[in-house]
Amino acid sequence: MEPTTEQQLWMYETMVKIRHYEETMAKVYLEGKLPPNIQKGLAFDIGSGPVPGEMHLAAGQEPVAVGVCAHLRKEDTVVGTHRPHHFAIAKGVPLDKMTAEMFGKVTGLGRGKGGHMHLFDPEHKFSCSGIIGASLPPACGAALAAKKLGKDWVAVAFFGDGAANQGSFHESLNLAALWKLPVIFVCEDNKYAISVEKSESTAVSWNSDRAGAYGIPGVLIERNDALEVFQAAGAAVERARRGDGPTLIEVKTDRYMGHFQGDAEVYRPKGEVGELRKNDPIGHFADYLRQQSIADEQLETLANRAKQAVKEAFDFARNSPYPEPEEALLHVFV
Amino acid sequence: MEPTTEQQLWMYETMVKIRHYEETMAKVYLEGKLPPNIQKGLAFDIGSGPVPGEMHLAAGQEPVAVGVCAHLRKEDTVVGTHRPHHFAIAKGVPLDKMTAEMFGKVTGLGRGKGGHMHLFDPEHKFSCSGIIGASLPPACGAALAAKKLGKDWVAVAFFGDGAANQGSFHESLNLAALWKLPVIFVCEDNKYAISVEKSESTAVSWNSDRAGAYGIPGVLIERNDALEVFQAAGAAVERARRGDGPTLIEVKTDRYMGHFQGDAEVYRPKGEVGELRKNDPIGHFADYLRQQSIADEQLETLANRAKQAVKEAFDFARNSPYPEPEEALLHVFV
Amino acid sequence: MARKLTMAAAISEAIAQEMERDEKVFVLGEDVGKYGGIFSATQGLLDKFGKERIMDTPISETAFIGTAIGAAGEGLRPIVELMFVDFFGVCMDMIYNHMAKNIYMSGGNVQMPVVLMTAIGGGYNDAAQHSQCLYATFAHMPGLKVVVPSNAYDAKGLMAEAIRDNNPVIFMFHKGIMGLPWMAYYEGSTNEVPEESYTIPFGKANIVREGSDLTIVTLSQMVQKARLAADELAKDGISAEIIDLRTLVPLDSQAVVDSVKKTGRLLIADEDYLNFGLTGEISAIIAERLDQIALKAPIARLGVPGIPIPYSRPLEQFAIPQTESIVAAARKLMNSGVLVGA
Amino acid sequence: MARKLTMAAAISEAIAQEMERDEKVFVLGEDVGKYGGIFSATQGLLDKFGKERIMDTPISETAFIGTAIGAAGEGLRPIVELMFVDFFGVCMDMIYNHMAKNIYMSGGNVQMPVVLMTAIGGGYNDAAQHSQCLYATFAHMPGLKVVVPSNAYDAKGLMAEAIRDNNPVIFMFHKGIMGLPWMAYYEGSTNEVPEESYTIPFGKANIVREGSDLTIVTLSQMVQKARLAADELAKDGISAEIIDLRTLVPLDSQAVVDSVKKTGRLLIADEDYLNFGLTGEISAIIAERLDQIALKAPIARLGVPGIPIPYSRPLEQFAIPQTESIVAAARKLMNSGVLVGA
Ligand SMILES: Cc1ncc(C[n+]2csc(CCOP(=O)(O)OP(=O)(O)O)c2C)c(N)n1
Ligand SMILES: Cc1ncc(C[n+]2csc(CCOP(=O)(O)OP(=O)(O)O)c2C)c(N)n1
Ligand SMILES: [Mg+2]
Ligand SMILES: [Mg+2]
Repeated sequence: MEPTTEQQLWMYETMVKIRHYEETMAKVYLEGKLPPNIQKGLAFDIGSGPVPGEMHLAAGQEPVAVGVCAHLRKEDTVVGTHRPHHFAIAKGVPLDKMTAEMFGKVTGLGRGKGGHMHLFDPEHKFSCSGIIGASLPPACGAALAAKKLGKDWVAVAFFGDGAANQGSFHESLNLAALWKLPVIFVCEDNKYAISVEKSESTAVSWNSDRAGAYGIPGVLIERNDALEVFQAAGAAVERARRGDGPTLIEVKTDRYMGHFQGDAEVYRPKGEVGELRKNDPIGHFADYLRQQSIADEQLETLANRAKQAVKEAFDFARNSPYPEPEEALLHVFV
Repeated sequence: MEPTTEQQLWMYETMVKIRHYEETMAKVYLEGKLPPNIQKGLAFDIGSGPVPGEMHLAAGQEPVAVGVCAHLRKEDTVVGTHRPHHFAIAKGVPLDKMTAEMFGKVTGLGRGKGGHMHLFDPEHKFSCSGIIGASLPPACGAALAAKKLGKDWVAVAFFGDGAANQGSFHESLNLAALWKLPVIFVCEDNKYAISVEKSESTAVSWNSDRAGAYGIPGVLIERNDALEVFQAAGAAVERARRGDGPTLIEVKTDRYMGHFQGDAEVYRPKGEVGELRKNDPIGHFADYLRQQSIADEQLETLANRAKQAVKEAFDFARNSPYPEPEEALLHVFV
Repeated sequence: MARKLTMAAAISEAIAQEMERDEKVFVLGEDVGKYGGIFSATQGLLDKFGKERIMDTPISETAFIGTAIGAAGEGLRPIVELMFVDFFGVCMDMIYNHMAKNIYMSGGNVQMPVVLMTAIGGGYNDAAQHSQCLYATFAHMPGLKVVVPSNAYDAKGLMAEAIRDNNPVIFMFHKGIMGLPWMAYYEGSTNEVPEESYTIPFGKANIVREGSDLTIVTLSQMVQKARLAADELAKDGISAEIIDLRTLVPLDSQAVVDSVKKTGRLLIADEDYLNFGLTGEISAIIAERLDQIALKAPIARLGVPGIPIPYSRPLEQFAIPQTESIVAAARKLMNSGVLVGA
Repeated sequence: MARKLTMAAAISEAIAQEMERDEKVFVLGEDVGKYGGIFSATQGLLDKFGKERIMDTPISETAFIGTAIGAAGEGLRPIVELMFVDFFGVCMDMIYNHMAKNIYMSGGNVQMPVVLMTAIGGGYNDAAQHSQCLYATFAHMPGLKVVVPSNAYDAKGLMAEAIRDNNPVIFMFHKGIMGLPWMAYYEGSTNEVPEESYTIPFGKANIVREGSDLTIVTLSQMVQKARLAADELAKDGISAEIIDLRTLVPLDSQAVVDSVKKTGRLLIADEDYLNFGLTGEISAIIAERLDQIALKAPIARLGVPGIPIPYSRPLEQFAIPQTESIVAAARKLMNSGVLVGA
């Protein structure tokens, strides 16, 4: 299965947008967090600056998000993880509200209540959670709802290689397979769960091989390549829409930054990231597009548009007001 | 691998003991629970009689317990389930204290505090839990301890077909495989989890096939046969003692009674149990022993001894005193 | 209206009526189908509504409660049964970090119309892992409405209210008042229940019995024990007012305050663990208002005293407050006074 | 003894010393090895003790906490880290139905020398799933000792005590007082810590500051806020006594009672959820003894008011009681009185 030109351009622009978003966030996140503007004795202050709290960025992991989401419609559900931006962006969550949320602003997706790990956009059917393994069960629920409502909607649960050892993985795959739910389970294998390498956490080499434990197809994408992800995801989405049940896809991908911003990455071999960056999937995808006779100028136009959107989102977030403190008491219940 | 004569005789006697224990318990359990001696309007009163509370019996499932435990030493650990008697008996837990526990007597294993689903015998390294899937993680811990202590002890986690869909199954098998822990995971597939048939709960036909998800051996025993279990368990125990890690064994076995006593079994096809009972594994094992030239008289002697032990245990339990009510306040901490 | 129903029948009737009203309502959980629910809360529903709407699940509480959450996100209205509340530990993350928090974390942008139905309580010797109440745990952590009925009439109306609520509700029924044919129960819990559908609003305590000498704040099965205790106390001329909280979130603090203002004495009778729970919260509600409330006696509280529920009958009877414990505590209250501050 | 340590360093030192004393002690958890623990509680231990005793685990809290339980059954003494207490929901069954209950269910026949170490608290905008305290939840359910230190000195002694205990202990350190180089903290929490090993007994509250006008009962990071508040109050001539509970199970009720007898006024300052929790329990301890204690003012309590922890800075600051909230509540207490009963 080949992406249409429209899909190709969307994938490229979206990858650039994600990358630029993450790189921008990495910079903005540092604002106000470094000496001398913080408490004496600290090297870094996680609670300071315009975007406080933890920050998990997905630079390098763009192919997973765009390769899958290229097949999705607005009615399809995506449940992301603690590292959610690439999924959210690829699912069409508005950048401005998403960014405002991370700035803790009242214009944010959750009026500033959720923050970076808790982005809820019911309109674009996106949500995520800071709990590892928590994406899979609710995705089963969205899929079950689609079935009950007689729709051909699908649901996607993204999760990391670390999450694949959580109990929820097993329970969800079993349930989805048993009930033939239209879910696609997508494991982002970036080799690490914080500091723990996959080989130190996972008894098998490939999580995709675990699909056999549920009698469903398991697909391994060995390269961090948007096109390969697109192809595997296309088959899985089709299968799900047809009513044939779930698929498990594992994608070998690369985490270019620390687990979270501020991570000293003492556990990571020096030079590893440099090597990984040589295989930048955005560059590869641009080459592929050029082979499809897409002009450099067009790519540049798309990239510029993507960067402009990111800039506008950050401006919007910065210029938005904070919620009133007393708003804390609202929205426990609807 | 063939059992030694000693093992053969032990297996036979133990199966008879288990069966007789369960059948005796089924009767004793009903004492005081039926009209007219209970609250008006009730058909049955779970809280009355000498043995109140839930009661899960394992008649029919003897081969699993004895086939595995025939290979175990006192230092090996067994963690059982909510349906624990057959495992406890096969592991050598004293019948008298175990029975007294179920009678709620101060002479019981837990001074009457635990009851039928919570039998703790640290001397014989047996424990169990009323929570489905809860046997697997602590068994990993016992196995890890053996490794750390430099012993060749093994640990066995028994669990049901229903439990195999719990998250703890996945997490434990992954951990045990990863760390090459000397554990044997034994799934008792009696086709039901209360009223839910395995086919309605499990996405694959055989849980033993799930071993592949952890890179460990998976063995299916298709007949409710003590000898076959003995053989598979022998290999698994040897492997574990050697330091080669865990094995997953699934045994197709038969539940002759209700899920718990008092279960009307509306979900079960009429006549199913009658059919199952025709393949009684104790009878089969006796036939096998006869083929090994064990005399009928010897079998009868063993059976009589087993029954006598059961009788004595129930007598001991009945004649033991209850704890003082204020004892309730003790033993929260050691 | 002379028809009497058990609490179990009242609950399944409420579910059936809501399922008829709204096809988005469905039930999932372990043994809710053919078995009709281990505590009969879904009795008869499979026959009426079929497998698509009464769904037996694998023993995978995290997956199927999470499934309810995801389905609610799409506008469905799942009722999900956790067989015993004691099993919450295998799925508390889905309940507590997701079902209870998603509305808040989304700034009110998502709805969560899930009813989590579960059995609580002891008294029949099911020991430490099958006898707890734990409602205070769910009431402590924000984001769930906590409903704990004491009788069939309330249970039906509260269940209908729960199903129609767009917020997550944990509906906790005590096994000992379900009116099951296999478990001893308290008469007051099987009572007259109208056939037609009705709702009971959350956050309104029920004054089960009016009185002037002391207030007994309680809920669930303990309401029935308190009624027997009040009868007993009346023989001594002690007039007890009984407040059935019915819901812990929202909590009807005003009803407690008003009653204690009147009686000057408060006894809290609870089957949950004594420490750091319901009895403390109700005590604090009064203690915070001692500028408006004149107490005639210290506050007294009963609960399971910092121990797991023991199995053996004499131990369990000792651990769980009984009618006699309520009577004794009330009598003691009548004979004590308070020190006067400076 | 002039050496000052951060609370993180004090904890890892205690662990190291106990590991040297007793080779049965080992550590397991996520990122406890090379990373040294996300909150540095195991910093340096991998280098000292190697992979066999400092074990990184897969993200499988049920399996590895259950593993600790099983290993403890064989006489080992595991210290198991749950990275954030907020994650308890994926493994509460192992913690609560097993680690906490096995001793009781066995009638005292098994030991359970496990330390479950976990990070609590907010204040740095980590939102609803990474900022909770939840100690009252663990204190409510019987069977775990609950330790919540407020400073490095206490943390070291309490950790050593925890490791030597044959009972399960949950050791809850507040991130905001660990003295991490990447998180703002309160000065009082990094303090003088002797190099030699020592223990601090459980169940003994610490009177951090003596006073005569009111008692502030608190714990964890809130102790440091209370100290600042007391300084502030002293300027107005209000003399606050601060009680640092240090452990919730066992709870030093006597220290609370003695202090309130003396001051006649009680403010409970808590970072956990307000309702059905610690503040209620402490209130009840006094309310139950109003025949022995003469209150001069109603009891006042501060906590997170029935909402999840919001992300945005102004919201979070509002949700979590701050030094100013303590000052304001204390002032208000000084200006109120109690009604006198009949
Ligand atoms: C249940 C739970 N356990 C632990 C954590 C802490 N934690 C946050 S991210 C993370 C690593 C996740 O690894 P992986 O699933 O591979 O995702 P990645 O970070 O690599 O994207 C851990 C352990 C958590 N959030 N939830
Ligand atoms: C976590 C949990 N969920 C549900 C239950 C209720 N329950 C008790 S036994 C049982 C069925 C178990 O089936 P299986 O594992 O096949 O064991 P069997 O009863 O057949 O021996 C269930 C659902 C429980 N005890 N614990
Ligand atoms: Mg990863
Ligand atoms: Mg079974």
